Amino acid sequence: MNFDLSEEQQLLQDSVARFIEDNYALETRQHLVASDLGFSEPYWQTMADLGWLGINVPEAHGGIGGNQSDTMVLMQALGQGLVLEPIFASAILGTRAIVDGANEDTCTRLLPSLVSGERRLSVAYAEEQARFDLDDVVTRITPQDDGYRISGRKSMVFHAQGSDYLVVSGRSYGGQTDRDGITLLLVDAASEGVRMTSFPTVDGLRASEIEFEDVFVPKAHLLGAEGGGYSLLESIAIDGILALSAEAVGAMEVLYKDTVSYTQEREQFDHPLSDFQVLQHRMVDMFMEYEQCKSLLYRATLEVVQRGHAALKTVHALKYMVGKVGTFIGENAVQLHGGMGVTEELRVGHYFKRLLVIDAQFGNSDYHLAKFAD
Amino acid sequence: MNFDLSEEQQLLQDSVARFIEDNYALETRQHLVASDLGFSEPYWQTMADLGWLGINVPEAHGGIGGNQSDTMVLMQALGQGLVLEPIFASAILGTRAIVDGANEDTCTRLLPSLVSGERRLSVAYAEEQARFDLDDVVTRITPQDDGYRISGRKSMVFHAQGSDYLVVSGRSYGGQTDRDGITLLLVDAASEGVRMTSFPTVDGLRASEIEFEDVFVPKAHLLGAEGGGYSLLESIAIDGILALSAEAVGAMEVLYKDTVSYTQEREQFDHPLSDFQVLQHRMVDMFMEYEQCKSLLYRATLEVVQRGHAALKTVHALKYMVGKVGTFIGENAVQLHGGMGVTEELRVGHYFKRLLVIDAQFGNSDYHLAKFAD
Amino acid sequence: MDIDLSPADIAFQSDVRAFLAENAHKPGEDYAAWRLNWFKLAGEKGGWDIPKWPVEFGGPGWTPTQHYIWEKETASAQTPWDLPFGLSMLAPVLMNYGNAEQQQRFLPDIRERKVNWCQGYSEPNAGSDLANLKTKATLSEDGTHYTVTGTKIWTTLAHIADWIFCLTRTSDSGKKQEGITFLLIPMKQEGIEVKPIITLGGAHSVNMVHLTDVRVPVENRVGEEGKGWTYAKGLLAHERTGLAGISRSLVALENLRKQAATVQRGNGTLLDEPGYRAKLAELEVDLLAAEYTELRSLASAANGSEPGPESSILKLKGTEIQQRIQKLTVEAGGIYSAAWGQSSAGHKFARGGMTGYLSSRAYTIYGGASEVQKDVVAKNVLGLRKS
Amino acid sequence: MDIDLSPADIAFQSDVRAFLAENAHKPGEDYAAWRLNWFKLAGEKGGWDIPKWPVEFGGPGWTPTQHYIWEKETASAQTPWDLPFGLSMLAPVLMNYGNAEQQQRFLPDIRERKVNWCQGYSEPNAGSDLANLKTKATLSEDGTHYTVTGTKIWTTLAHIADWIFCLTRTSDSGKKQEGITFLLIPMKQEGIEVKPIITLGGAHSVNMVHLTDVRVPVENRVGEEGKGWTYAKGLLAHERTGLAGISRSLVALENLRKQAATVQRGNGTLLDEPGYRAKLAELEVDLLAAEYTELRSLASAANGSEPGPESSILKLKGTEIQQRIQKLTVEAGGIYSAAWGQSSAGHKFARGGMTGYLSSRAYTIYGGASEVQKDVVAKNVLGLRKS
Repeated sequence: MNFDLSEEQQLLQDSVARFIEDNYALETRQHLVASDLGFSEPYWQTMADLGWLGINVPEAHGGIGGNQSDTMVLMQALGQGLVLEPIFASAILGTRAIVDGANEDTCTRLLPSLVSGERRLSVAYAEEQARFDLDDVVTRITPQDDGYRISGRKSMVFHAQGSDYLVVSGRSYGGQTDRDGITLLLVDAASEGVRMTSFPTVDGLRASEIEFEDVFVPKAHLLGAEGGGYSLLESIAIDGILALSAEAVGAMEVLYKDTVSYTQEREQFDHPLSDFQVLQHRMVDMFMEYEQCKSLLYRATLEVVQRGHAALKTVHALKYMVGKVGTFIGENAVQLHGGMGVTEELRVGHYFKRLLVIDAQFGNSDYHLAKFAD
Repeated sequence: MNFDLSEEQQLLQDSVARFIEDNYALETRQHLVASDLGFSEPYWQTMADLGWLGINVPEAHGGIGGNQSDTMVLMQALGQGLVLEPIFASAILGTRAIVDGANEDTCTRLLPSLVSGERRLSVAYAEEQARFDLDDVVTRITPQDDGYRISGRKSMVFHAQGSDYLVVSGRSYGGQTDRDGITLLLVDAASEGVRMTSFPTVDGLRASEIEFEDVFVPKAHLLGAEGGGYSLLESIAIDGILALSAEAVGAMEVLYKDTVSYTQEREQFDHPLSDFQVLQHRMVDMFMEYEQCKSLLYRATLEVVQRGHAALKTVHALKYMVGKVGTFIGENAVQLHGGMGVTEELRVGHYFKRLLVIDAQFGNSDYHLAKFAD
Repeated sequence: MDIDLSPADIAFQSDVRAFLAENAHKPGEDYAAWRLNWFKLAGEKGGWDIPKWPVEFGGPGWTPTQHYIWEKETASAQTPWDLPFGLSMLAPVLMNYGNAEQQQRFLPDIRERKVNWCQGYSEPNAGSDLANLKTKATLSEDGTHYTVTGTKIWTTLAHIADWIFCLTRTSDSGKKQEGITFLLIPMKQEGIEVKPIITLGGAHSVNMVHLTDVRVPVENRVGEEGKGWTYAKGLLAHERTGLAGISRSLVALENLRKQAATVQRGNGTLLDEPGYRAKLAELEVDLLAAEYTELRSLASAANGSEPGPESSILKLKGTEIQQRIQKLTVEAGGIYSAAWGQSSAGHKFARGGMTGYLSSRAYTIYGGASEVQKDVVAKNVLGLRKS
Repeated sequence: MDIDLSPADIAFQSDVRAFLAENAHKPGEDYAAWRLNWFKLAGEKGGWDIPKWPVEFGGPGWTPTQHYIWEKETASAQTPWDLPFGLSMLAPVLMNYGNAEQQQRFLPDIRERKVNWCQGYSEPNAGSDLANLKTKATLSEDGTHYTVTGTKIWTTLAHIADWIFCLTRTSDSGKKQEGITFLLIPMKQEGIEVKPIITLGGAHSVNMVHLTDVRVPVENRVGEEGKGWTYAKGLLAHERTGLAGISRSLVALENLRKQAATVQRGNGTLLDEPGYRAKLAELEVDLLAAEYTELRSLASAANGSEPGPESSILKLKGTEIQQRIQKLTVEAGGIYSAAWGQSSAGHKFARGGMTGYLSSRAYTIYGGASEVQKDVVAKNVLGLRKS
């Protein structure tokens, strides 16, 4: 039993921390948020050079060949910096889809370019009517001789703008919420019939609504089995939830620590705010909930490494807790920063926004509590 | 719009306060708790003399002819004294059953003796399998020429011991949870076939399990309509919930005020406990929740006076809040009294126990929240 | 004890409803013209444009119950936007402490919504501890004017205001509540710089206002020098009660329920999901109770009694309820609440859901942070002192 | 990072399971005899009767992981009742600060469960503020004995104890933490009166102990005069970690789930009611997390590191979890939880439900009230100071 980081993990953590220290001052970040692309291409290249984009990719394809506990270290560190580059969309969700779902040829062709930062991916799984259910899919996939046609609309696809390929879930057969009949395809974003409307999200990222109008996909771009894509989708979601939770735990740490510092500096009624017992206990509660979240993050991650999909229940528990605690810590960090907390000038508000969006991604707190209780 | 007490209500409140002041020191109360009957016959007679037992009874039958807002004043004041006498069982639940359900002859015969304290009633509505559902009834009622036969078992009948009559719900026809088919009867407690096992409850009251083995009840003792007793049962429950809630609000007031006093007297770390901001804010929360409960008590009571059963939703809201807030205030009163709070020596623990039992009577907090949300 | 409205109150309610229905904004109608006309018509009803002003200043002299009816009816009807700064914050100070000349000079323009005011109280180091303010006002040797230098913060709508009413420090000796002076200052002049503060929802509503050697004629001082704190204090308490927003929350909750009913889940809607349903029910119960807490507070005011302890909790409960409604709106919108601004994604109501929620976080900070409010209740209502 | 038990740990786990299964109490077996024999057999396994004692005093020298395995296995198996006062509270003090004679005199009897001890720390005016204690011990002029007078409170099982270990005041000068002396006093003697305190659940477990001119030979003093606070302090922190009871809560939650499944509701059980179901799930998630918080704390101890910040929260979270389990037990029992003692009413598990819950309210008070614990975390972990 051992919760220490391996030497490689420690190096990874340090390299992320250094990168953030050097490159992610709030002002710089907000500049990137306001840019057209919404993140920095040079940073993206640095991330590729540091090997982060290959964290999930087998060594044979040029990656690091890490498992979910390595991803956890990466994402927790990135969460401390509110990093904008599409690592989550492309290097976590996207590569999982390719590594587990694509044929050898596609892997050989695509993975090295993902690792090198040359290409980016994004996963289009959500549909408006589905709310948080992965198995509620109406986008239609029709087979034809040499491939498939997709028609339908995918919603809130993070970082689709600027992606080269889209991983898209659609229905080959079955009823609207049948698990059987779901198919995943790798779609060239430049294909005819793909129409994308992009917009910023509250946390400074980018998302898109995407319409597919009879879009052609070659047979070789089938991911997983035709009609049997649900299990791959679940793998993507499990990795996604673990990674988002790790990012959230990183953000929570910044929030509680920033609050501790701020209240020690800010004076009211001739005392630093941190002298007030009510605020002290609030910070103790924030700290305790953060530690609890971190414990559950370790638990869920290590269980998934050991048992895969069989650890799904703990993953539900984690996402529930991350949503609940993230809101709790975020609300209190803002409250204890007072007026400054509700402005864009301090970083607490930005971390809080990211936590809010994380709660809404892949199912919110209520949703996962209900799944856990099932 | 007016929330002031009427002159009569003010007099009633004062008379209860004086009675408690004179007669209900904790030691005296615990002496009564330990006695065979569990309360004081002389006190009961005093209550009759003061007119409290006739609060719900029409003036024509010797009562005061009050409505639910008068009962509220009485019960809220009694709640401040943790009074043991079976006013709730007999003078609230019991008289409602008779006044609304009995024929004129029974009313004329029975009500004056209830008002004078000569006789006592108790209502047997609960069955073990029913949990909190009034309409889940398996006790069987069979008609015969000159009356009815009852067979079955009623559970947790408060103050049945020492009652002269029992109001019993049973099923004449229909399935286990049909509202239609429920019949209420007035049963002489001394009837052949009534077997009572009595025991104390956590809050120092008495309850009984009662077996009915083919017990005969004359036709004249039918309450309400045969098979149509559910609406009467609901009236009893509405009055019961309002009265218990009023009692609870009275108890909450004692708890928060005792806590304020105790923390001002008790010193730790060279300060009165009340100097500590965390404890101050806890007491502010207790106070706020108490005030909110009181507001909702007024609302539900006045709405029932105006609109009867149509106000049921607000009654559900009230019982939910009383359960939740009662627990919150009780737990914190005990916590802030420290070690002494968990002993039988201070009164806070006893008030807390009463609040716990009130939460479990006529459906707990969860139950009523679900009903409210329906 | 009863909750019936009197026949007179019922008549008043009908009258209000008729007025609001008749004068609602019609599609296509010019908003600005409609707005000013609405206030004019309301004024013609007998001071309905200034419901809380005393009769001697043209107010309608309503009973607390009438005020309650007005609040409740206007919360759900379409009424023109209005700002509290001149109308509800400055006006009472002028009425109580201003001289006749000041009253004549400023009140009519406030009533006609001609002049926009903003409030210069908070400073970077004087938030919850407002009396710590440092903006310096120095009286000239000839006694004709003050020179004001300092920084005000959280100044709502300073960027569209014509005037600012300011608490300034004229003396450093004695308790910090002493030596504070109340000044009225035109915004459009040399030496005043307004810097926007963007809040989490992305909105520009509050500002930083820098004052550098701003000349303020002594006629613009309200009341005596050094007494400004006393003038402002009563007002703050008044401001807090208004912030509870119970009537608005009742309307907002109703909207939320309708919105959640449009989110389909299986054969039902989000309202059928037990977790969401329970949170909505809990919120509704708290609001049912808070509504009566407000009524109790009004009723005791109507009887001429001092406000009871229940009134002290209204801002605390009311703002918490407002925040919970916003939170449940975000949850109803699901991931679509994350879309910024006018995106086309998801349920229509979800757009801006998170920004609304983020803005609502300020409710428990501005106008007396909840923690400070609880200190006040502990001291003034429960009689506790802090170490 | 991994959560696998090492092969050695797995072997140990099997060994423990085998021991516990083999030596479980058999129906009809004399309990007292079985109990003493159980400890004897556990001792023969190599100090399993004294898991936390150091090797030099006969303890097994387990790793933290082995301790965790032991706790987890014994929590669900049938093991004899045991008291912590001599074994876990006094013994470490004697080992660290007692002289060889005292160690030989007291430790063997403690190990054999022959002598019952109780703990004389708290006093009526020294609860959370323990250092405020006033029980006076005066050394005789000839230096042979102390005379002790004072009152101890919350003394668990004083009424069956043979000895009490007491903190007493031997000096009033200096800081109140100084001048405290640690004495060992036989209970059955003139001058000691034990008065029961009945707690809310109706149980007699704690007592008030009055000491009046009790003569204590100086040989019964542990360590130096005036150093008692130092000796006791380390122990208190140690006591707190033990109070988290995570392993026991895991077993209790499993029982609760089984019990709730016996409460029929319609076609299902109480477990199908959304409100109850959600509360149970929330509790279970917190417990899943707390279990890993404990493991993280153990793992860092296993690596020889100082206990990390996570260990400071275990008592706070653990006691809260225990209370929530009790509360949900009460709710499961419905109105039948209100029956006092051994009534025949309702579900079997419901009997005594409320009394269990009421007893659990003490968990956040005894052994350092949660509020004081949070002060400690604020200071020691977050580095905040209090005004």
